[in-house]
Amino acid sequence: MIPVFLLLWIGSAVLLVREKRAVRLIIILGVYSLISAVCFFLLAAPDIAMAEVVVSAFSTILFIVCFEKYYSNVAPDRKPRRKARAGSRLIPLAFTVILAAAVILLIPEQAPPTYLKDLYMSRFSGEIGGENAVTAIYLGYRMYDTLFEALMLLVSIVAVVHLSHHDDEAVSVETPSGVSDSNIVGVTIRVLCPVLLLLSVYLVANGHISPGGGFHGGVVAAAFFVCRYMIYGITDMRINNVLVMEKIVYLVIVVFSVYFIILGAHSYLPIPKGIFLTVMNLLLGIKVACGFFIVFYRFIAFERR
Amino acid sequence: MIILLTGVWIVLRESLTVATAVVGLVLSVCCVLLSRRLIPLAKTEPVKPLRLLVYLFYLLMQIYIGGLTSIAIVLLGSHVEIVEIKTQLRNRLLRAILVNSITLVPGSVTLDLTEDTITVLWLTRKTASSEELENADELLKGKLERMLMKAQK
Amino acid sequence: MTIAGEIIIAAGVIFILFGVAGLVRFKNFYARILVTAKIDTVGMMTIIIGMAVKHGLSFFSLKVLLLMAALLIVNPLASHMIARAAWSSGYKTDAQTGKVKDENKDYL
Amino acid sequence: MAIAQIVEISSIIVFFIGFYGLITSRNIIKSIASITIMEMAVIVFFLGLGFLDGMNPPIGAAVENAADPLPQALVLTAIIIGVTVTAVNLTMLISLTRQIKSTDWDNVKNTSSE
Repeated sequence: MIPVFLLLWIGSAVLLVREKRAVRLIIILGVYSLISAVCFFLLAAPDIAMAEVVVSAFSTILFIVCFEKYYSNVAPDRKPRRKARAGSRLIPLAFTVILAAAVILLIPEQAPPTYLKDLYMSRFSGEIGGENAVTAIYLGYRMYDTLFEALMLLVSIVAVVHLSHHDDEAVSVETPSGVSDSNIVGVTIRVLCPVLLLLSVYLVANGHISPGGGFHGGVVAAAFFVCRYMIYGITDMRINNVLVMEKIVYLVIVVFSVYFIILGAHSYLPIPKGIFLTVMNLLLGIKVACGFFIVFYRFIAFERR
Repeated sequence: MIILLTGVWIVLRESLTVATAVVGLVLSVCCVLLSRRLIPLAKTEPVKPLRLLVYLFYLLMQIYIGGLTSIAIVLLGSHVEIVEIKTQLRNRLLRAILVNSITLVPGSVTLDLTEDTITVLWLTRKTASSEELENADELLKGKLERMLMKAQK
Repeated sequence: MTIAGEIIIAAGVIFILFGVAGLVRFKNFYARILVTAKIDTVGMMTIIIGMAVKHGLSFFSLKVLLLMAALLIVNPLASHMIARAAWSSGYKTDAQTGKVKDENKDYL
Repeated sequence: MAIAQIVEISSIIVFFIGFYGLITSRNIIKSIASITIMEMAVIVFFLGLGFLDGMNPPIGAAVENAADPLPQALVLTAIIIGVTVTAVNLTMLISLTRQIKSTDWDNVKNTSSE
């Protein structure tokens, strides 16, 4: 079963590289991420598959918005592109093939040692609690890289906010790209939104039991705001308090994790271990949700300078 | 709406204990309140839920019939028409359901819904004779709308 | 129980096969969206019902049916919006203009 | 040719397909897309290490023959960061197209040289 999807995966990658037009490129990228999510699932990693599905949906939205924004700027000059000589395709191709062959030869033949895996698998539910080993690891044993990953998220959000200029007054009333809101869409999305919220709470709440966790819940909550945008456009989105909130949540994450993990609070605090995991997941979820909402908002409200 | 959401929560948690039910109830209540606050839903007239269930099963049957017909359309070839049809439904929720079910029933995709006219993209046999256009709305949404009318309180 | 489920899933796959055939056969955008939207929904639904039947009455099949309900709500909404966007942005069908308008070619 | 080898080789192939796309892409969006391809390829490579057929996910303490949770935890953060990096790239692309009115790498070179 796995080789079939891997072939499909390679095929979609080749298709994407050969595609010339930006419109189709974005669609094929969506297909590619979907197939790679299925491959993750087949490689026994449901957590990663779910994160990949949610995230690829989001990045496809960003691509489409970017295409719409820049397409209106780009004067379709379509100046005749110089005919690429046949040779100019071969040299890079040959170069990559040689590189690929070199790397493939370097794959270690024997399987990597698994003592670390057994170590983790045996001890994780005892020490960190919860059944989901993956969450236990990235929230318990490897708390450092989660901290810095959240910091990385914060920094890239700041970068997006900095790079995309827009003046607030100009963004007063802009319904989504001219498709007037036939109330069918409005009503259906209003019916759908609570379910979306419930799903994100479910993902965050038992991230330590079933696959799921802070990240997934956060991105689904961001999808809730995307739906809201579909109905209302950008009329009344106040973004600055979301920015501030994200910073505060990050601070709380740092304090909370430091207090718990480094000071080894497990030993003398009576609260059960699961609580720590859930709270951490919740904080991460809120942070990721704010982060993606800001990115989406900046993308939509990207005004001409 | 809230009962539905608690049902969803129980199915998600895969454990039918009282605790999950209570937690589900609390969570769905605050979910609905939050989404109401963020996306205020215009007041919609009450709807008889039982009638909707019957409508749901009828819709499923209709979809399957439609699925088979559109396979025929795929094989035979088709002619695309844009048709306006009238509707008497007033309740916003029911109109949305009607429009969605028209889109679901193969052979037609709704394009627009103004006060009372629905513009529908309609796939017909090779030649769409004029009389066929007249009774288009009968064909498209006849029974569906009648059932929905009953569902209106 | 499982054999019945398998048969239903096979039927669903055949449905989707027809959908793809329809997609390939029609060049006109509107005909394509009509056919694919329908057959995909019907095909996916059959597969989901097949899976539910295969697993009998358990939380798994309940979850799968939940998925089907979501599909029933979202799929028509998506095809509706796509068709509506095309229609409102002036994409003429070949019935009206005989051939797809050239400025649309630039998009696709 | 254990299943792990197949997964690793195919992920390396896809990595270099993305690499090729990055080199030869004239359209900026295509290079951003090929970066995403390379990320996914690396992630599949990570998951492919030490993967035996019929492994089931590491959920639940007592699951036997569990897949290795360590790379999965590592990779989970990588995906989220991948998207945010793409978002930053796209923002830069939009600001770029404001100046040079085209999404072609060649035009970018001309303007900078003036």
